[in-house]
Amino acid sequence: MGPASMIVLIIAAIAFSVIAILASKILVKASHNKQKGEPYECGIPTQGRTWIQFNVGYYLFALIFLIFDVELIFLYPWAVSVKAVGWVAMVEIIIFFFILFIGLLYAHKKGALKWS
Amino acid sequence: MMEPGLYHILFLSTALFFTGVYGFFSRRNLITILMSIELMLNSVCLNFIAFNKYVWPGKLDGVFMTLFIIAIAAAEAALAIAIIINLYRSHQTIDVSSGEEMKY
Amino acid sequence: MFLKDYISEVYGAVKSLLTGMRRTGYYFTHHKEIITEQYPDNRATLVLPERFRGEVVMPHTESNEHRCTGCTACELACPNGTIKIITKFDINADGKKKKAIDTFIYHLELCTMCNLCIQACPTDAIKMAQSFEHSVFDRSKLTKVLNKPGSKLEEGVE
Amino acid sequence: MWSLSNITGSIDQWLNENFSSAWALAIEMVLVGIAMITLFAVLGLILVLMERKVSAYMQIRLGPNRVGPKGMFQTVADTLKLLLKEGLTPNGADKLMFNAAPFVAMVAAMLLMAPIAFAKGVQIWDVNIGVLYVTAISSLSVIGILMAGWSSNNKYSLLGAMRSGAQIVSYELSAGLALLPIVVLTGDLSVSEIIASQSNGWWIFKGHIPVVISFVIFIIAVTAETNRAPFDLAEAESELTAGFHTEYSGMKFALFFLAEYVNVFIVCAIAATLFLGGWMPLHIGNWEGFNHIMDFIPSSIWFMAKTFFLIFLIMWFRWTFPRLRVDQLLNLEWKYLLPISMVNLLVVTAMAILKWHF
Amino acid sequence: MTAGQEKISFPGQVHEAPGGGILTTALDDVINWARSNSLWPLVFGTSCCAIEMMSTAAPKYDWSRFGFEVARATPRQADVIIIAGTIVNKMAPVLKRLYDQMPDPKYVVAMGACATSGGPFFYNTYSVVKGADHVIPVDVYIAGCPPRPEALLHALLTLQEKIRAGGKRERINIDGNKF
Amino acid sequence: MSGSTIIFYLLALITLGSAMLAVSSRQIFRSAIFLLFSLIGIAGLYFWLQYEFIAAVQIVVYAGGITVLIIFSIFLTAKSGESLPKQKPARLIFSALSVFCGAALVMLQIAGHSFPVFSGDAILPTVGNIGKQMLSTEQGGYALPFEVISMLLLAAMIGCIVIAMRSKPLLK
Amino acid sequence: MTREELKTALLTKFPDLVEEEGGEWLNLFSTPDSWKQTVHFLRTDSTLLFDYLFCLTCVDWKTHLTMVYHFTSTTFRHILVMKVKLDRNAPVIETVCDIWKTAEFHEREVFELFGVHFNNHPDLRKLILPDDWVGFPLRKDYEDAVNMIKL
Amino acid sequence: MVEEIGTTETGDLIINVGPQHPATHGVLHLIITMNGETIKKVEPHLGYIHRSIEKMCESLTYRQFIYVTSRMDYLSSHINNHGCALLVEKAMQIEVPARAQYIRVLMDELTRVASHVLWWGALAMDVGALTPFFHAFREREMINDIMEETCGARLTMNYMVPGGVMFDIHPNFQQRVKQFITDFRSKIDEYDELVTYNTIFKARTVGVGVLSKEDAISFGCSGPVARASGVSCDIRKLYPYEVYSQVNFKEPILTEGDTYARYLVRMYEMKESISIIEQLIDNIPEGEFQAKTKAVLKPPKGEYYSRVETARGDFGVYVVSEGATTPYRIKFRSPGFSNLSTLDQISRGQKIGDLVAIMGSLDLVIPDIDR
Ligand code: SF4
Ligand code: SF4
Ligand code: SF4
Repeated sequence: MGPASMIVLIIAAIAFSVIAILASKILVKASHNKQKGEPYECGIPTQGRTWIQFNVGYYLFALIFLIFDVELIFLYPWAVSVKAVGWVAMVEIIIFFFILFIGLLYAHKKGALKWS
Repeated sequence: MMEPGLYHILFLSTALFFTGVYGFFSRRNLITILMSIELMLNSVCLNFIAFNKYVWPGKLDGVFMTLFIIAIAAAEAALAIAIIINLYRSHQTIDVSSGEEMKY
Repeated sequence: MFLKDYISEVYGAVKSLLTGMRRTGYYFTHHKEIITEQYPDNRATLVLPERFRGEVVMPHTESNEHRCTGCTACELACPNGTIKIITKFDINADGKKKKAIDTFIYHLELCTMCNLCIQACPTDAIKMAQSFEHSVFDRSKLTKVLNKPGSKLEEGVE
Repeated sequence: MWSLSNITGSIDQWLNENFSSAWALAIEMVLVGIAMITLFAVLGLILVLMERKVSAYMQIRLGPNRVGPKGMFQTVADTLKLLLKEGLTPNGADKLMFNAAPFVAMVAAMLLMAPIAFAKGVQIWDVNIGVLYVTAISSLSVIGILMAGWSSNNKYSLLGAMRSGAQIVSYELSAGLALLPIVVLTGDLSVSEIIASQSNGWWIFKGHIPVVISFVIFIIAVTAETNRAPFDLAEAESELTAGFHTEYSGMKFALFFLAEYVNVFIVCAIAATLFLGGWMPLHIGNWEGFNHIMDFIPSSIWFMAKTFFLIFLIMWFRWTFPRLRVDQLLNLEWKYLLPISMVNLLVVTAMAILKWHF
Repeated sequence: MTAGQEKISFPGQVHEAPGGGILTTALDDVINWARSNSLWPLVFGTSCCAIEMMSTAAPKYDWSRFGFEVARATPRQADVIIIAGTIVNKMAPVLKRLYDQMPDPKYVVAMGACATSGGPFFYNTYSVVKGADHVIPVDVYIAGCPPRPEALLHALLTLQEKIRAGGKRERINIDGNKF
Repeated sequence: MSGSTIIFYLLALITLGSAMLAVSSRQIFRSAIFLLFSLIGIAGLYFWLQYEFIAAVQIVVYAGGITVLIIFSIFLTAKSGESLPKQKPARLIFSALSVFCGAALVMLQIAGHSFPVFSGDAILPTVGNIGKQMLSTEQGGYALPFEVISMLLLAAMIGCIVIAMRSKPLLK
Repeated sequence: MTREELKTALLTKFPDLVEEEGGEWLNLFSTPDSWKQTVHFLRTDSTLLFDYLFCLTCVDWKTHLTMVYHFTSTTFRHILVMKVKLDRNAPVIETVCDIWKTAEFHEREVFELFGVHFNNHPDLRKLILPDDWVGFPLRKDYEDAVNMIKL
Repeated sequence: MVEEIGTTETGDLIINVGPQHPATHGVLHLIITMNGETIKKVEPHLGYIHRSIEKMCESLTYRQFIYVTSRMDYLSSHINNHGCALLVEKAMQIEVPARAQYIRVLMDELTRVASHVLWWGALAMDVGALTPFFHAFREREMINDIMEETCGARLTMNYMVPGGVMFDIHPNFQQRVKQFITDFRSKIDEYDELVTYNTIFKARTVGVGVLSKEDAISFGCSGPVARASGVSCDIRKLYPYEVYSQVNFKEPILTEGDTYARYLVRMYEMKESISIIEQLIDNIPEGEFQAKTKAVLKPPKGEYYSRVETARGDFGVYVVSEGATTPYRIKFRSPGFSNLSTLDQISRGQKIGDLVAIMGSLDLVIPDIDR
């Protein structure tokens, strides 16, 4: 059954979750106290706010990832038809990879791919 | 309600595009502006696909356009974010209004 | 040469990881290595070493006699006041007043099984038992009186 | 011969006889939905129990054996308990995101079910971009984690989410690159085609060393993508107490847990499909007799056996290896997996064009 | 007699099974079965007793047989705190906070002399809480210093009995030899 | 009205709705997530149009890549907890108005314009066809752009690295 | 160096040191004033090189407090015990944690348990006791009616 | 310059680890200032298990206070008790019978092995490998059984008394110890297979948390932590007590000073302890296991100090006696206290994942530190 199945699956997932959560909501009697809602931090009141501007040491990886991700999507059509097309495709992809490899090496040389 | 076709999609994409424009105008935060731009690009892609399906199914140019747009959009996003973060490091803010005085 | 190092590095890493997996795989397949003792089931057959210190008890003879003279040596020896001895004076056969224990209170919840009281006792009136299942809902249940009601001092114990 | 496909086929037939096609379709949809939900629940139960048993045996323990016969119902009890546990939301949290996150995780996991061929001809949707579809959807799961981690307003959660964000996106690459060789060899993306192409032997046998390499890389990559040890930095017990779901309790936590395990199942199913020939029985060259015997084993059994073998492999990793540090994790991806798989892909391409594989 | 009276006379705190009226229904039995059979402990060991708690988790006395092995590091997902070790005045608020942050239903086991009564540190110490039940309600106490792993298992089984009883004292039936 | 119609309108709703939320929400993290949903909605539309490949690409690049990147950059550059400063209502109204006019204009255009109806045999946008045309070097093939893209990516990557790793921030 | 050699060496260098008889090792009393250069000499002098401070504590003689330092040398392996009498009401002494890093924690401990104040200590905060704690528990006259149950 | 990547002026995150945290082996509380994943500052907060033992001991007699010390460093309780017993004997000039000395040393070494085995498992668990932890307990249980058979308790056996040991060894003792030795020899190789040579483990530990020799001395480190940094500080060698002067064993000294070195030192110590046990187990002399002592011990006025080498290092007991039945002032010099104080220094600039490994390699026992 075609794309409709996606709808079915989504509905199924959501229904499942909703039922489960509702059930527990109905069944459980919860006690309340004022510490309950506070963030857990090893039993110590947390210091400073969590949603501060926070430095993700590895965002550079995400940047490079994005580039390679795009490259990946171009590889799929290539991979499907490479057998049909033959050596031309091979050559093209070698060029393609070669160029990207330069990028990877460059990143490596500049130390973008390592921490400290 | 009639079967949705080219026109519906075009309307939708237009709406999407102008939502992006609205964000572009009304936001001052570079990242949100970037998001708006992404929205616009997407609406364009949608158009391409729609035309390709309903007007020129004989060719795949629409598809390729979309592909390349997406690729360029990704590259552009990556660069933009790199720049944004660099700006932030130098100015401690990414608000356009305060970013205006910096001349490259 | 770069490529060679690269490959040998990868090879060494994979090898070391495989050694580890072989070890765990061995245990996964050899169930005879399992050493689990299933406690509540083996309760009947469970033998604890006779020296194991589970709690302090005061053995009584069948004629309900114990050997405690109430000298309170154990109470003094106990590092954390687990033992409280309330002594009384009772008149023995030839009309002499004589010190004897009234109640021998033993706070199991305080006891640290350090064995000092046993060592201190001159008459071996108390000893360590192997029982360990002391779980209760109410901690007051853990305070015990060791001398049985109506028990007397055994003959010939000084 | 009994087989899952026959059952589904007959149901389909029966429906189409007794109802108008539209109704038949509707009912089928409902059936599929229910089937999927049950599959989810059952998978969750079985996999968790399996994990606990496997770990127990590797750790020379017995593992759950009290609740029900041989501890069968241990996970049932756990699930019920979680159902009966208060699911609280921290005050500081972003309520909307906090409650939406488990749904995202679940939906992503559920959507991945679509292209999986459980048995001969038993497949919800043979989407023509099958493999790519899986890659795409599985990249959605990171969003659920990021939402959860951010909205919990808890530092451990935030760190965990950040880590798994970087981790999942990085390893998507080598996962994608590692399954491309199969696509090259098959010349098609759809799952059914890929399986069909292995009727005369699984790719891992036909494809020589390069395919084996890509298989290994794929397993490593998916282990990382599903946040399993040794890549479980997102919920590194000893560092960030429970990672991104530190603040989740009760059923919401259970949903994350379930999604995680189902993801494991799915990636293993995909690996089994690509490299081990899905539901294809094991055929060896031209031993007719042997192959016939193999054919008598229902295809669903084959599929499940292969999948669970891979799952066991991943569990084996988990209970053997220490955890990597976050920078080492990324180094592994960028310095080793990615270049290797790129080169590997070229080799496979050459092989495919030269028709070296049988 | 009503459940209310029973609960008052019942030591420690027991969570009344939801919907549980005066009579324990079949539903309650199922609920209590589930709860009693999946007690996930919080990772909480302060001193020596913690080692014996680990030994209980270890292969020889393997508490995973009862499904206790899923030790959670965060109270949000834990069901039972095993107070393994001494609680000092500085730790008391932490313990209270952890307990408060656990979602219901939650249970507490006081392991060892220290958690039960201060044990070796009852006299002449200026910083030890004389029994964890001054801080949070305790369901089951174990004596011993440290209690041997079997003793801890026994305590957990006792707790299971208590949960199965669903707060009905007359339904509890504990003796060392019968399980 | 058939199922597919319903689905279309559903998807359109999701896309537009979350897009609007994305540009209007003052919680920057939330608007990122809403943006993501709107992008996924578009991917859904592609599915609906049976351009599965494009849909998948859309999800991979946007959901998998760009959104994650955006979220990271949010953590890096913004106090993700507090909401963005309110804008002057004047600016909001102005932009809303202009946008509305623009949208109306374009829509009228579209409504007025009538597109040629295609006649002839269609090429299915299967991955195979796409691939073939992408790799074909003769007339109408996209081999050259394909390589150019790789150059573009290279340039982008080097650019990213250069900018991001510039050890001292620009113009201090 | 043997005990005798140490004694002669130190007493000649610092006449104001007073030896205390008995004890396993050489016990020398110093004064808060000359304390700093004494220990500095101990650490730096090439024949002494007391580079290892393995015990730092304080004793409360109800009349005064006595700081007790156990030094040893990882090169010569000789051991020396230095003591300083402090006024019980205002006990103040120079810190040594710039010479022996381990002293930082030990001094913080002594600070909160005995109330000895160490000059120039990087951060002299409570280490073990709760921050709102009052009193110096290890002093002999410390009483805590609430927590301490006397046996 | 890589530090600049994504570094922003206000990127710091202050995070509590502990008191209740799987990595802190008890109730240590660390306040960590991080920048992204990189640690800028670690601030230990103690006292969550401060049981005022020193105050308490001032009101316990010289017989009684020994048992409390087994609650301090509960992983080497025997050795703690041993130190206290030594002190009382030194004060009272009690001559310990040879048999008692042999038994004591045997018990010490068994305790050391048990402690190191547990540490091995715990460290492996900290770096994320869960199985070794359980395998470690298998060996630990063997030792516990031996202990229980002789001493009557598994963990806090109050076995050492002034003038000897509380009971004579159990008849099975020697044979079971030999059995254990043979088993353990084979198990140690498994440890290597599982952890020591594992690349991931090496990557996690080599070069992490380096402690220089100068710092090790200046911080007063002792035990394996100091030895891994090249400081020779084994009390058993420097100031031999009991029969240590008669057995021959090596003191492993490495110079790297990183986490892996600390790991190797302990692994090596286990082997050494086993060899010590082997040398002693067969020739335990006959005779008394406990010297005759007065019922009430009153050490003469003076100050006494005794040092022993616990599994964690140099454990010292400093007693000021006024000639009464109870010590006037008692101070326990615990190795962990000094070792902990290095934590901040050696974990700066590392990742948070490393911190866990470092703490595991320091092998802290918090009650020992807080006392
Ligand atoms: S065993 Fe120790 S604590 Fe228990 S009563 Fe005897 S002396 Fe007291
Ligand atoms: S038990 Fe022994 S020591 Fe204690 S009072 Fe009785 S006789 Fe004396
Ligand atoms: S009860 Fe005993 S063993 Fe347990 S924590 Fe207290 S002192 Fe330690």
